[in-house]
Amino acid sequence: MDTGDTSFIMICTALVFLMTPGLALFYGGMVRKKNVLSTLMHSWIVIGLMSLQWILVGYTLAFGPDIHGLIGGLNWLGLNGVGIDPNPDYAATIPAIVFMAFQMMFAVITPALISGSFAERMRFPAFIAFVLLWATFVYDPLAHWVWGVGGFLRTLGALDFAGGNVVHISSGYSGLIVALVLGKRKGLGKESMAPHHIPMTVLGAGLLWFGWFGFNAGSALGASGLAGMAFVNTNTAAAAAAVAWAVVERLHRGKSTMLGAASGAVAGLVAITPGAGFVTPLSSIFIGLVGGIVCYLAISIMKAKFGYDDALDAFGCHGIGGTWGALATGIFATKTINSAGADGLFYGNASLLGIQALSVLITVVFAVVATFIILKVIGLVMKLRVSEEQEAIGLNLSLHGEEAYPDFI
Amino acid sequence: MDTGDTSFIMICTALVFLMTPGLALFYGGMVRKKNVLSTLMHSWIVIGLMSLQWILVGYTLAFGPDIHGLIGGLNWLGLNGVGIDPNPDYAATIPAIVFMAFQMMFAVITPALISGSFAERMRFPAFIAFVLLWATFVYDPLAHWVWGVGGFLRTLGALDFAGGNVVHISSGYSGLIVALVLGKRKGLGKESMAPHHIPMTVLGAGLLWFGWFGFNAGSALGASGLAGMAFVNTNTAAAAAAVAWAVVERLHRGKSTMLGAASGAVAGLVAITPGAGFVTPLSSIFIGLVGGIVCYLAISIMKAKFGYDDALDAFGCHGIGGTWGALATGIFATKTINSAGADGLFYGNASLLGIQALSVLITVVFAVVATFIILKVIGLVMKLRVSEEQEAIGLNLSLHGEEAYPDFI
Amino acid sequence: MDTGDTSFIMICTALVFLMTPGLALFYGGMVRKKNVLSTLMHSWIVIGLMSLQWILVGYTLAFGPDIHGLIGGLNWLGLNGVGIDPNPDYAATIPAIVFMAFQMMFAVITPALISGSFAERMRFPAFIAFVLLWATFVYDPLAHWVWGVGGFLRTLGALDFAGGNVVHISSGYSGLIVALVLGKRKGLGKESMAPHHIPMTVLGAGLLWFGWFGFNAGSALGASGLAGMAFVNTNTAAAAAAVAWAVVERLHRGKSTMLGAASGAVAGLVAITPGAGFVTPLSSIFIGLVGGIVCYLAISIMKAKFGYDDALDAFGCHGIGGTWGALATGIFATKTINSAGADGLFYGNASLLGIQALSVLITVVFAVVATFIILKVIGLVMKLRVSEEQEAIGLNLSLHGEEAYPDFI
Amino acid sequence: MKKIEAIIRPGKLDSLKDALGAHGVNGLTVTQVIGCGKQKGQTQVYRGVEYNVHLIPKVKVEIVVMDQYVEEVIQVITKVARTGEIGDGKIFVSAVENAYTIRTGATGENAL
Amino acid sequence: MKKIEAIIRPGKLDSLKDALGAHGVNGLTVTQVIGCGKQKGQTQVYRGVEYNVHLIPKVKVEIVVMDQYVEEVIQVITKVARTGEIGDGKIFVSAVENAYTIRTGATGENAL
Amino acid sequence: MKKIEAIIRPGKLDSLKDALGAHGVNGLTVTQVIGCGKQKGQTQVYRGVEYNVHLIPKVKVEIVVMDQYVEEVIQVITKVARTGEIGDGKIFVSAVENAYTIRTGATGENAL
Ligand SMILES: Nc1ncnc2c1ncn2[C@@H]1O[C@H](COP(=O)(O)OP(=O)(O)O)[C@@H](O)[C@H]1O
Ligand SMILES: Nc1ncnc2c1ncn2[C@@H]1O[C@H](COP(=O)(O)OP(=O)(O)O)[C@@H](O)[C@H]1O
Ligand SMILES: Nc1ncnc2c1ncn2[C@@H]1O[C@H](COP(=O)(O)OP(=O)(O)O)[C@@H](O)[C@H]1O
Repeated sequence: MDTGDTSFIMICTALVFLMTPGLALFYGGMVRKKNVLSTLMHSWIVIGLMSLQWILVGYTLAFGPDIHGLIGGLNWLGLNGVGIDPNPDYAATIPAIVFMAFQMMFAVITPALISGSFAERMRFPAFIAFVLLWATFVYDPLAHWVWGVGGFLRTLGALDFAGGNVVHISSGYSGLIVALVLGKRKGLGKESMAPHHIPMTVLGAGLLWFGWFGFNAGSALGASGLAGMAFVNTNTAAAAAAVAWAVVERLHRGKSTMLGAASGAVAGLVAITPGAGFVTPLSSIFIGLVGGIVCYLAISIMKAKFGYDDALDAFGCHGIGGTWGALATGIFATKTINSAGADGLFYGNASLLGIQALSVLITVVFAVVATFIILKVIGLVMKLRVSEEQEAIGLNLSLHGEEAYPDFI
Repeated sequence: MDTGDTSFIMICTALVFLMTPGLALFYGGMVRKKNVLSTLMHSWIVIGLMSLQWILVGYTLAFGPDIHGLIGGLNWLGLNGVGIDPNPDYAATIPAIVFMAFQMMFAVITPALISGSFAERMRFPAFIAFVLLWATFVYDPLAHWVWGVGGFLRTLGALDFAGGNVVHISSGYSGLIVALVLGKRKGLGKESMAPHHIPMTVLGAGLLWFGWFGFNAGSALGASGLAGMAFVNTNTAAAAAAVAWAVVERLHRGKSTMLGAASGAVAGLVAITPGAGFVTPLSSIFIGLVGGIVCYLAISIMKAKFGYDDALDAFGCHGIGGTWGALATGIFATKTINSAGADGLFYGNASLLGIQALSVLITVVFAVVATFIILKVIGLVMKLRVSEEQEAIGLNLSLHGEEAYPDFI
Repeated sequence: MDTGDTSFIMICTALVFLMTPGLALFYGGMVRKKNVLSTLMHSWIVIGLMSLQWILVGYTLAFGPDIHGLIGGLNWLGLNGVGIDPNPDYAATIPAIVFMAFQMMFAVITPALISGSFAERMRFPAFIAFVLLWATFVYDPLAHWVWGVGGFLRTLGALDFAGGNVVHISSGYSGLIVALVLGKRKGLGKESMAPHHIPMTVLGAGLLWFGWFGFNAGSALGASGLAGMAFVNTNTAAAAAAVAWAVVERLHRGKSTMLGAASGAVAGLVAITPGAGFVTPLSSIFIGLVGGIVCYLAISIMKAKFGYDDALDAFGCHGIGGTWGALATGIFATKTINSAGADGLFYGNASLLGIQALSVLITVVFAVVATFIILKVIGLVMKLRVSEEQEAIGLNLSLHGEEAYPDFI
Repeated sequence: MKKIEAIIRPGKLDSLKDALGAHGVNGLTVTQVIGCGKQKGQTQVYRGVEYNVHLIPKVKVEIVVMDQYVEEVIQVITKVARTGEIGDGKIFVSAVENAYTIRTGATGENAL
Repeated sequence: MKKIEAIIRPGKLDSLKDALGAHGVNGLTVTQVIGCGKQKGQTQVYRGVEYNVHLIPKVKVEIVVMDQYVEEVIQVITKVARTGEIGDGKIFVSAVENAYTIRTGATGENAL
Repeated sequence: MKKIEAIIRPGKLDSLKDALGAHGVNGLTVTQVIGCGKQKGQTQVYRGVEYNVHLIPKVKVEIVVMDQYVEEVIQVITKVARTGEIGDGKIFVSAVENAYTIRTGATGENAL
């Protein structure tokens, strides 16, 4: 055990924790006033649910002793045997309980990310059922495949430093499916669905960026030079993407917006996530620039074209940005940054790009199919979507019996 | 000295610092618009006052060389002799100045917590006098009794990992007394006193939860496995309590609220504070669940029944939750988690529960009596409560000459 | 390399990062509703721009191999050669890439600070040009002079622990020049320009204070006792200044305000920045008290007297507070706190005060002249100030095509 | 039909609503306004800049009633909203020519 | 000249504006209000304290038109703003004696 | 008694209040509104979705005065609130039948 590493990972865990309240605000500012509490609640209750799920079953499913490369065994149910001694399979210099906690925060934020795509229209009980089932049947296996010792995507050689596949692609595509299954919000395209509080979204984006240092640098699992490199790459890609979005927006629509620059930063953070510990800072600039541009195009052109109602762009940002990031890792990864990694296309090894593409494909197919099944199963037991009247009144009042800003006078 | 431990505690200190601005927002969102600045100011000015009080006299009163188990000597007045060398009595691997700073943040937040119970009606000069007297005559001795080498509650064997007695029980019960002495807010039960900005409260709760990792894990005073365990327990109890509150609310009133889930998390954080470094994560689930439920009942049923005006539930949350936490520590503590601790009832040692109950009792009686005396003394010199007109206009304007959102147009 | 130090500096880097989103909110709450997005955007886009500038050219200009004490060489262009090995010239125990990242966050926040002085009236393209030129021609050289090995102010013996000259004096005086060149906001003194959201400003101030621990304690470049001392000094001065401002305000205007107490804290943080690692906590109280008072007087009396429109008091707070801090360091610095420092006037060495005064003078003259030239150059190519109509409509809409709170109904 | 427009203190809204309800008047519309008159505004200070804010938060309550109820409604308002201090507010009465209930299409007095 | 004051559901504002525009009515002024009548408010609960909030968010649209358009405007509103559920709102019509366009100084019907 | 309702640019409120005060008119009530007419709204873009927002922030000032002051007040408003650009706003005048001061019980013109 190393106190420096342990200190680093505990604080990184706290930083990653903060991302979910940050996400609540990021999303909350983008919905209409009458739905903001419902949107905050999505993230908040997920913190509660997933913290318990992870301790009870999630962690052992994801990181427990491998079963055929597909899932972890139930050996560590209820944290049985997960204590203060390090688990050298994952992190030799920090207590196993700290590694568990760090991973927990990833399991917490991922279902919360999904909630952006179906904001303003899902019933609360259906949401809870969805989160628990999705976490158990999609997130936990996927985390095992990619990060678990023996997991088959890891064995295949796919690189995912901090969760491009596990967190972003999975949540993005799953979100798209939920949005499609639930259908569009009533009045979309006719009524204004403009954000109700952009400074709240900016605050959320700031907390996300801040927490993302824990997410990516912490994924080095120690206070090492590699962590430092991941830290710098994270910041660089976010910065490049924020600037890229602002520029593209200006070219396309005449003006750079604050909401755009904040969205761009998040797109860049998503894009760099899988490669943060494998690429150089200069590559990160490129990854960020492209990340900002493709997410902008996905959100402002592709979405309109296909007409799905990905309300807060969970798919546009995390699905698209994550896919680009996974592929970009296949292009720009270099062993000079991380000897435990691999060289990418740009460094003469085309095969990595193939592996990355395959891992994306598997992740997408799995997430899409499993999400669809889960929704159908839940749909057998309860309604997924609020009534028209509840939607018109707003989810704050109709689902939670509260207003966000009740002091009218 | 260990750089890993020092790094950890310095950052934890910063995290605990952030709790007080977080509390300001948590409380601020819950008052009416016309009083929000007064409520923010309560927390903010306490940061200023207590930071100075602690350096000048508080630290030495609490941690200075013991005098009869009751109080610290004045040896370290003005931080005299508190330098970069560790003080092995308290933390052998970090500089004494860092230990001092960590403890300072506890002394800062505690009086700020109290302010929730008497929000929207106390005069500002009276508040300042109260904070300084309460800190010096209640907090500092209590901290000495529980944490100071030689402190009599510590010697007794009472366990309080991160401040259940010192911070929560003391502030909760003291708050109740202030609320009773000041009387109810004008119009209570007739006018709406609904929160003015629930997202602000959620943001505050998020910052509190984030900072609480520093509060509880940092109380291990090093980047150790024990810190990791306290970290996980903290998160677990908060999560369980948030879920519990949401569920109870649904059963009792038909709907889970965002404000409830945020309040529940805080209740769980309070409840786990004394036991965070003594219990297992599974026990933490239980502690959190019960914490969420009892605080809910205290706030939504008991308060209405007895009719005291604990405006923002400082008593309901910290008094009740802290009491439960102290007793729960007596039940669930186990030496397998912390060999420096003790076994509780559940592990075959009933006496610990008795000691915990006794320490709660002593804390409550002391806090209640001392707070009452302090208020009476201040009452001799100045009025405690604002005039009816000031209350009607709102404390933003009448006490501070500001509006919170002045840009009406 | 030391994992404890590395952990500490990485987290401190994240904390300093958070200061800029914090500043965005601090400033954003103080402008009128119709301009808040423009103000947030100032800080946000600077994060993007400066993160890239620093990596590409800024870092090497500031810290690259010295050229005549005036500027760093271009050896490290694009981070060439800046890797995971420590650079013992600057920090022997942490990876060079981490040192680079820590310094980057200073380069990010400084131009954002300036933006406070010319809020609500600068064109966005002019702002971007200004930031890039100012950073390259003012910040980078100045950082080299004061902190770069071989930098002439450093060689002179000027003390600037965490950026009094480089960050605060430079931004404050430069801001004043921009405010003067742009002219006053239309309607100043006639229409109300009251802040639109004081709780947002308080939140920002809280995040700034929190981040400032990273700024000042992190400037020790390791998790040392010195870092702990800087930490405590930082908190103490901020606390003292918050209290001082509240008291002065009460004496001068009859009431202490929340906005004042928040502003005071920031003034104290500025004032302690240069001396944080050189003075004692008791000196910090004094530095903070005076800092709060002089900034109050500058902002509420001097500004009105001279009539410049330093909209959010970048000059009043950072220019004045930074100047006081630099001089105070010359008075209160002591080798008992930092043997690598020097003794000040109070400890019998008057010459340090002279050196500090000289370094302030050089910084002011350089910042003022260079800023003026940069503005004139930009003015040749594009207009600096928005049109009257844009100003009347508000910069949210006219520059960015957004409203901050669009959900009117 | 008359429209009664009462500009009152914000704190009086709840009791006014209840009192009107007790007199069988259930329909009303409320707007957040600021106003000035004899009541002096509070001085506000932001970073040392003083604003003598003359416009004070009030609430406007609009009630459309049949002519015969005007007297009663005004009495209720005057009773409930009065504190006796400057700033209690004003009531204005004006004629309404017609009313419609959107839901039912009812017009005139039937619409109320 | 008449002033038509319609108190409608907030969600209907956009379509009402469009529908009026299609009938050549472009000038209108909108206020955020809360109101009560037959529609029951939602119960709200904050930390266990129940508020039966009777005042429901509505939007007030004011349109000043020449007398001959009143009928048409009312028909448009009634059509667009109706859902058939309680709470659709009211329309009140009253006389306006004069109007001015500040920019041009035009008065009377020319000002509209 | 007449009610003068002026819908003006938000930025003109302060000077209008001052100008009216200089003419001895101290009582008025202000509402935040949005409106449309000839003035074109700004296009807003949120994440690539364009909103052509037609409703523009305005301020409604209501002043109830005795008949003989109407002319003067309208002149003051027209002078102060005019910029000459489209969007300066409208003034509407209508009859008020009675007024009451809640505090004193004064009615009619004495209530103003
Ligand atoms: N002539 C007027 N026209 C419109 N509103 C008025 C007028 N006079 C007063 N008001 C409104 O009534 C409120 C209270 O008036 P004020 O003169 O301050 O107290 P009081 O009603 O007790 O005399 C004002 O804030 C304003 O909103
Ligand atoms: N007598 C009235 N005076 C003023 N406003 C009224 C009156 N009656 C109703 N309103 C307004 O119309 C809205 C809708 O009225 P309500 O009775 O709830 O439904 P409906 O119009 O379908 O009968 C109310 O919320 C209120 O704002
Ligand atoms: N017929 C009308 N009824 C009610 N309000 C109107 C009417 N016409 C204009 N307004 C109000 O006046 C404002 C300014 O009108 P507009 O036509 O844009 O400019 P101008 O007054 O310079 O001709 C609008 O935003 C609206 O609030």
